[in-house]
Amino acid sequence: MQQLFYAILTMAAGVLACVAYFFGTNWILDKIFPSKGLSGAQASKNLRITNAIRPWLFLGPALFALTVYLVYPVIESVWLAFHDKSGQEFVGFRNFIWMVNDGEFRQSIFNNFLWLLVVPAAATFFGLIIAALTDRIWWGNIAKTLIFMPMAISFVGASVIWKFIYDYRAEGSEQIGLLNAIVVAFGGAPEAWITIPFWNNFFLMVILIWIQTGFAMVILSAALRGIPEETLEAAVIDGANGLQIFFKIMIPQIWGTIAVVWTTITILVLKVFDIVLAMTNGQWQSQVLANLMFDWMFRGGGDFGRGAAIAVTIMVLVIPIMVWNIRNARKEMGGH
Amino acid sequence: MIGAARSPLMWVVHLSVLLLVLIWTLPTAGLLISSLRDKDQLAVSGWWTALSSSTRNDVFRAPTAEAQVERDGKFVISGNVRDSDAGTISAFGISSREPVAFKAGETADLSDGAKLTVQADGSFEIVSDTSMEGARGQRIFFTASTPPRFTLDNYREVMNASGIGASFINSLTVAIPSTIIPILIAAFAAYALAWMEFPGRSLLIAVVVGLLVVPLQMSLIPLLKLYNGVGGFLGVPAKTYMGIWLAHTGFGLPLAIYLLRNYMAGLPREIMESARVDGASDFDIFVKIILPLSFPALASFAIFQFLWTWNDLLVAMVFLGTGNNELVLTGRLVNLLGSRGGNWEILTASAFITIIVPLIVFFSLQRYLVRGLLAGSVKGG
Amino acid sequence: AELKFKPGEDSKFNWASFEEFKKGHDLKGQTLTIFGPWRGEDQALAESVLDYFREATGADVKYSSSENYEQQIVIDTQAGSPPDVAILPQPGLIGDLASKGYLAPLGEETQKWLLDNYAAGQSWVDLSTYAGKDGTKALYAFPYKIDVKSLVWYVPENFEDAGYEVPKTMEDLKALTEKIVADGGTPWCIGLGSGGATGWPATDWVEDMMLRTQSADVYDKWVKNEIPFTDAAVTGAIDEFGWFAKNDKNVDGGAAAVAATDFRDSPKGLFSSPPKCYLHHQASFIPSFFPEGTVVGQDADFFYMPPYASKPDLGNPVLGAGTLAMITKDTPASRAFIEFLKTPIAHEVWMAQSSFLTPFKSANKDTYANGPMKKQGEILLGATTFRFDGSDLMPGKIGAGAFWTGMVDYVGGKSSADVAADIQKAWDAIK
Amino acid sequence: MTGLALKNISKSYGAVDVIHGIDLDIRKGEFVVFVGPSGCGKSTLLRMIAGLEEISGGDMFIEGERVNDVPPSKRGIAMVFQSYALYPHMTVYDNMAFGMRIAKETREEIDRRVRSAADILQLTKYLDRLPKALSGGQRQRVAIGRAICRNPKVFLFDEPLSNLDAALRVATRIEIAKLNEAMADTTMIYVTHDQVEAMTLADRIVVLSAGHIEQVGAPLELYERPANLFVAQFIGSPAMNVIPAKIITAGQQTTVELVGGKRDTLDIATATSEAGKIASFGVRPEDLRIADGEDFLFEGTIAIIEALGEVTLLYIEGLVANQPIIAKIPGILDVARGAKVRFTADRAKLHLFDEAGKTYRR
Amino acid sequence: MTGLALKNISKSYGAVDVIHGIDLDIRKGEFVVFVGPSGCGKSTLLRMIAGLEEISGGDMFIEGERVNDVPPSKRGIAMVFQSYALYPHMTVYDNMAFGMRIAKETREEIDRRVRSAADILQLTKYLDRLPKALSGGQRQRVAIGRAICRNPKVFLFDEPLSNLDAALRVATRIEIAKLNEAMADTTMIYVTHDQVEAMTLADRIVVLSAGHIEQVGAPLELYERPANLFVAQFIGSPAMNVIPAKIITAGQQTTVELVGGKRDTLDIATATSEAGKIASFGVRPEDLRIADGEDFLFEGTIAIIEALGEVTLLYIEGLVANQPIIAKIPGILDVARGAKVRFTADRAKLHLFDEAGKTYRR
Ligand SMILES: Nc1ncnc2c1ncn2[C@@H]1O[C@H](COP(=O)(O)OP(=O)(O)OP(=O)(O)O)[C@@H](O)[C@H]1O
Ligand SMILES: Nc1ncnc2c1ncn2[C@@H]1O[C@H](COP(=O)(O)OP(=O)(O)OP(=O)(O)O)[C@@H](O)[C@H]1O
Ligand SMILES: [Mg+2]
Ligand SMILES: [Mg+2]
Repeated sequence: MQQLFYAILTMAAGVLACVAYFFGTNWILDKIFPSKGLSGAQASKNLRITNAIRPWLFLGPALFALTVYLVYPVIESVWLAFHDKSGQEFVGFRNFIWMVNDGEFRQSIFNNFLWLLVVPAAATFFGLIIAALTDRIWWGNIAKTLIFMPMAISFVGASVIWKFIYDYRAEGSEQIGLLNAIVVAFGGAPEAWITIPFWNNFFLMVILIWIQTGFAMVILSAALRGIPEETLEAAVIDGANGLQIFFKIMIPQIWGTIAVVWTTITILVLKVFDIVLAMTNGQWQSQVLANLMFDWMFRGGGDFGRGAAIAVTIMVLVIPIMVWNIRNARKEMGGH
Repeated sequence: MIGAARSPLMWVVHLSVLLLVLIWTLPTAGLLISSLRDKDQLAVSGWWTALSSSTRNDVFRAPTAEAQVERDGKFVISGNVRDSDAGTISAFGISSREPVAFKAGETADLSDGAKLTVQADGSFEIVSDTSMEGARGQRIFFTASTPPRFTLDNYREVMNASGIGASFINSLTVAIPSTIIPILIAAFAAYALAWMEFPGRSLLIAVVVGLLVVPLQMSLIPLLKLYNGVGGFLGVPAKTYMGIWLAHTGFGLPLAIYLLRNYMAGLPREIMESARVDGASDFDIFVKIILPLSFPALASFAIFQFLWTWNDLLVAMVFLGTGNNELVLTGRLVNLLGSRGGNWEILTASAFITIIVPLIVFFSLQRYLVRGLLAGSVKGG
Repeated sequence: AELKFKPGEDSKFNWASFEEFKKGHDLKGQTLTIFGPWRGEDQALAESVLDYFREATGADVKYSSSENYEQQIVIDTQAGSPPDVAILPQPGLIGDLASKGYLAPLGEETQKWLLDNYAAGQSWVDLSTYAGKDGTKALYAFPYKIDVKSLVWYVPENFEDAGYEVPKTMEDLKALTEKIVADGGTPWCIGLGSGGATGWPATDWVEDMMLRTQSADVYDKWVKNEIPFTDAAVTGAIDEFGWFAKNDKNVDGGAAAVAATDFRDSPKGLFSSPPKCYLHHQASFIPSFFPEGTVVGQDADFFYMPPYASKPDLGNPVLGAGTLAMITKDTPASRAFIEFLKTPIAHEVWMAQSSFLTPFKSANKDTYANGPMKKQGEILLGATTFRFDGSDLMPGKIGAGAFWTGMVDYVGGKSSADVAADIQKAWDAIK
Repeated sequence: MTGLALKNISKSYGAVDVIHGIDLDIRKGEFVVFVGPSGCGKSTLLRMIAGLEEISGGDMFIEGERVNDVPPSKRGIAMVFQSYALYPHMTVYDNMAFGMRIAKETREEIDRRVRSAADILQLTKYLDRLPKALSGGQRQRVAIGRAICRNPKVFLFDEPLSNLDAALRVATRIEIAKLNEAMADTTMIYVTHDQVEAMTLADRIVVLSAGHIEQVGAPLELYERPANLFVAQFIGSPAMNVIPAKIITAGQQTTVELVGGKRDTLDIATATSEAGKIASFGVRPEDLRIADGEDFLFEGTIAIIEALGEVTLLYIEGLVANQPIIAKIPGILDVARGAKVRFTADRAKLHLFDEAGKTYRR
Repeated sequence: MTGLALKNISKSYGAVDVIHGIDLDIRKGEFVVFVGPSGCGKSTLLRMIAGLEEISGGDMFIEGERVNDVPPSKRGIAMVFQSYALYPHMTVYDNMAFGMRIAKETREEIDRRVRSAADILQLTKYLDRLPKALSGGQRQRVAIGRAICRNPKVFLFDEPLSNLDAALRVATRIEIAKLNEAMADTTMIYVTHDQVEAMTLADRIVVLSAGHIEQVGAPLELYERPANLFVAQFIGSPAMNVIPAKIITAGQQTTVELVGGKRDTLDIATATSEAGKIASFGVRPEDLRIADGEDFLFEGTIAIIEALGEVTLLYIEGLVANQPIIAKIPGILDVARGAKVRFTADRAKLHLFDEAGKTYRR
């Protein structure tokens, strides 16, 4: 009970401090550079100042947190990428040279491209379909909750689940893996799915798609609901059927959000390692970059240089996505 | 969209959603059923078989000779091969080589001259003319058809683990502020990036996108170093709730800012302009107009951030101590698993115990993902 | 906390050592943080031992573990907030920590203690000696809690039913294997699956075969890569394993099932009705994964993985693994803890419960909770050669990476030469 | 043939009843204008006809077929929304072409029709713009263009010209009239607040008030013979002046006494039972003339003079408190504020309503 | 004192120039109405005054202070948006109270003002509703209410009455006029397409066309003395009839020959150099009368008759191809389509424009 009390107290303190910052700094800014009840020139000068400062007040905590928690580690990683195993000695591009010559790395790059092609597209696609369909039925919320469930399951739980799906038992004995049970029921021979090189990538991807569809669904569902109803009505009047409305009116209007979801999942795919780690740990040629990095970072004491070099590669891979996003943002703002 | 609601194709929609829901829940259903099963069964038969009665082959070890009683001049060991569950015995055997040698009710001759009879209801008798010996009980192989059987033992085991309650509170203490703080910070930042004019705005957006990719693992060592430094400097412990809130905040921010900015940028400009003309400052606009109108986006992100912090173990282990007042639920549950992690039954049960809170959060926040929030605000478009 | 066994009560225990330790150490008000790999039941057992340390010293002992303990210890040491004492099962990782200067040497005296008090003492000292930051070698770790790996598990009654005998030599074992096949049975259950660590059970096989076909010296060179992986000695050992595992008839489910079956699930085949297999090679910890209620000694038993009769000079080599304690923060409490581990009582308390073996000669064998444990303990004490799990000695990238992958590929159909070449290549890459 | 029939149609939003049982038959090809005060339910009715709003009660028939449950897309309608409802992601061209593309018209046909509509609506320059880069009136025109490009059975216009300037409004109105003429089979329903639009376009006008029909009739009929006080005051701008009165003698002709005491005899027949009852006397501002001699209806002081150029509006006070009487006199007038003026009107153009507001028919 | 001054204000959206250098001084307390064709830049200008649109060129002063860089919230303005721009998540009450809450008015004061505005705009019943449950006109009224609740230096109204019915429109218009009177110091700028609104409310009307000012003047001035053909045709509805003509003799009086050959002499002085030039002859529909005798301006066939009750519009063909001349005759007329009719007009009300469209001043 007492613990609960302290917990609530700390929580309240933490959140209030944050709220206080925003209210406080704004208040102070308006106190230092008042514009109410001042003569014109002074007021507009103060206003210009506050207008220049305020965005940074709003951004301040975010920038601080991003810098400390992400930018600083990135810089450290870049630094490490040019150093040896223990981060002591500068080795130039040696880690990168090793990397491109490493078969496993090349394998990972190949697999990662497969993942990038399949997972974001599939998860976004299913998320969109589900968001759109569940919007129209009375039990939509229940359906959504069920589809969201994989997201809520802890990672350990998820890996057990998929073990029970892909499990392989010898032909003739009872299959406890659902997939093999189905295959056998249809007269096929059981397969050790996750050990089949190349195809096992897809079996692993299924897991991520299964999880991330919930993410796409939630975000896209919020976006779909933001579409002005009148435009849908207008389309109905124009004689469009459900599919046409979906493809020609709804999708274009939430295109921005689709792009966001797609980007987010793409980036997630670049980072994903726990699925691979838990299911195959990159064996049977299913290695991906993030797992390879993790491997080099921490396995048996770790090689920070190579781990960081791979991390840097992953970060470099998002540059096209960043550029594309800048362009989008520019276009969006210019349009207003 | 009443037009669509009346469409004759509605049943297609119902069916497709049903199908998708089935596909998506099937794996989880497997987990749920598995969590209700006997732990030995888990690795032996598929979870779907638990739903129907099944035939299973099993071994039972009869009591040792010590349990024999003398009855009518004969020595008898009796009992029932089915421990607790009901079911019918169809066949039995006394050797691993021929486990179904006898039909239920038949009598088998044991090597030492005793006779074994197993009835269909599972009761057995070993009858011998002489007193039986040996430290080892007779093994009885049997084939039984068992009706579905479920147990709450797995849950009981998890729920009764010591410190679970405290860990539950710890997890909440981590997750709630770790959800609210980044949302607050990100919402302000997103507003600035969406609607305020300042140099370098689109560059910042790109940086945020770029930071989405930073692997968490990369950050842990530098950050912990920093925490140790700061903690040492201030003379406070390095691992505090404050520290983990901030860490989760930092890791969650890029996604939060990215999602929220996208949403806010889509709000009708006229509403903001109208507020501006009404004399509202940026702060007023943000608090009174943007925040209420961004509820769908805030709610969606809150769901994800909560999920992530609730299910997180790595960050908690690194940035928070492991004392009773600090160990989070995931950590506690993982500790229940053996060092070699083979306790499927605990895994399955704890997966379901941890899923409840996020599902409640999802369900309660889902109603903020409303339709037509902006309806009636502007004409045109 | 309540002590598991009241001091002074059961005379099997060496209570004197406890009292003596108690007299020599007073750490009231101090805290000792220990970070180890033991979770679940093991954690409870470890705590029961730590209770005696608490009782003796008055120190506040905090034990914690984590699923990602390997990763976490790297993070914690690297970031400068290590626990006082870390306990790890990987000598490779320990060597790494030592070379980065994160460990405190345990000193000459401890080294001498190990030599004197542990059976096959030199093996243990060698195992615990690493190069420090400046390159000088020193004793950095204290082996505590050992698993014996050279065990083959079987169900005695199934043997009786079928009329099989426990083999005394490797030749016998192979003959038994063939006989079971001929009888229409399946001799072995082998499962390499272990999630992210899939493949490691096969490395135990190879190491056992290594010790049974080559001298300990070759083994030592192998784990240091002084002889390459591609050496005929190594590929020979791999193929010995292959003789068992790559023959569809020999393994439950056929060779294809080997890599895909979880090692935790594979022993269950011994107990099914009818049995899916008769033999299972695994370390002493495996009974935790036997079906509930299985009584070791009655429902299941083990025998020492036999040596080749044709190679008598190799003696009775024992492969093992275990955890090693090291000081990551040099405090009186952590020093005291190492001292504590030198007391028989620290071993006996755990011995008297379950899943604990020790080569400590002064610990009373009679305190072992049951016969099978005692038997394993005796194997450990009677070892002429003791070798630590080779894959744990190799660099992490190999022993917990390329070697695993290689073995998976091997049972998947690759030849031993190809696999060895791959592993050697990976090893070359990290030199 | 009936193009559209409403039988006792009603609508409620939860507890709020918006439409209370409306009966209306509209001939195929007819041009019907809905007028009524803001919020009386015009848009709601239109949206129900379109199928966008569930019908709470009653039946609706389009060309004889009951359409209560027919989805909008199957009703063969085109609609101009009051709020435009343009597709924000499509250019003006695509906005207009969308319906035809859905209907799988040929590319040439689409292009032809879009361009001709754009031409009529002076949108040709803007065909490539997105709606957000258009002015209010331009957006409204796109909405109109979108409807007239199509070939529906029923056209629904919800205040389609409200944001257009006078010239464009006249031009577009004429185009709509032409459209109506060219498509003799197409029923048109039009909501407007503009009297001129209503009068010039409509075959029949439906006057709505608070969710029910006050009167249906040809434009001039409503103007000349309003069924009740509401319609009388609603049609015509400025509204008809209403002066409280009392019926003195009833019969073939009726004598009333206006407030202020002036009596007048009207050519309106009333039942003798009406004598002595309270009534309302009505005269349209444009029917008032400044009286030269003694034959005047009433007298008052000019409170406000609004010179609109073409006409001058005089606000006359002194008769009914707080409610000036308005006179609309052609041309620019030379009168002074505060002047006392006498007004008269053509006797045939006077109106009389009973206490409940119902017209005493001539 | 100048309330608002625009000095060479211009605006472009990227490559599209929308406002081309506007100069305008507005007195403090003045009521100025902007009129102009749809898309001419009225809203843009209003939004620039409000500070919502960057000023591409020129300077703007409010009460003497340069405000180019002053944010909207500090300019002391209230605005009714053409698109309403209501706060969708606030009730009608909160929508109206928002500005005052921001200004930290007392609770009672806010309540008083909101209720009085709601009363005027007949919104009292709807105070608790969200915008989405309102009709178009009701939304527009909320937008108006939101503005008039506040106490700004400058009011900006962008077509505030376009979705209201005639009665409400008149009532609201009068309220706005009263407001203007009551707040003598408040400048009001008003955009409308409704001639009556423009004429009745304005102290001065600004006629805009394609981003520049055509004429600024008092309402009657624009009606009687339009500066050019554009203004002449823009002010008045239906628009002034324009007939191509040729100047035959110039001087104190000018003789012109209309198409069709009829000559007429006007009381307009032209420079002698103008003789022989092409000109445009203008006459307002309401100034045309049916000629009794031989003294007529022109003759034509009646193509369309629109009876509006109060007046009748005659569309006369035969003079200029494809462009009927419109006559607006008071009352309900008894003429037949196809009849040939002669028209005349008061000579003082005739207009003459030169080839470029500029008025020959009387
Ligand atoms: N973002 C934009 N990009 C390009 N042109 C624009 C943009 N916004 C408006 N315009 C153009 O600027 C011109 C003026 O627009 P504005 O809204 O000021 O017109 P308006 O006079 O208010 O017309 P209306 O009476 O139709 O409301 C229009 O022709 C319009 O198409
Ligand atoms: N969702 C709703 N819930 C409750 N009342 C509503 C809702 N939508 C509209 N109304 C009410 O229904 C009535 C009729 O609305 P409708 O839009 O049909 O009016 P209208 O005649 O088109 O008015 P206008 O001329 O102002 O556009 C209005 O009083 C409005 O307040
Ligand atoms: Mg309406
Ligand atoms: Mg406009």
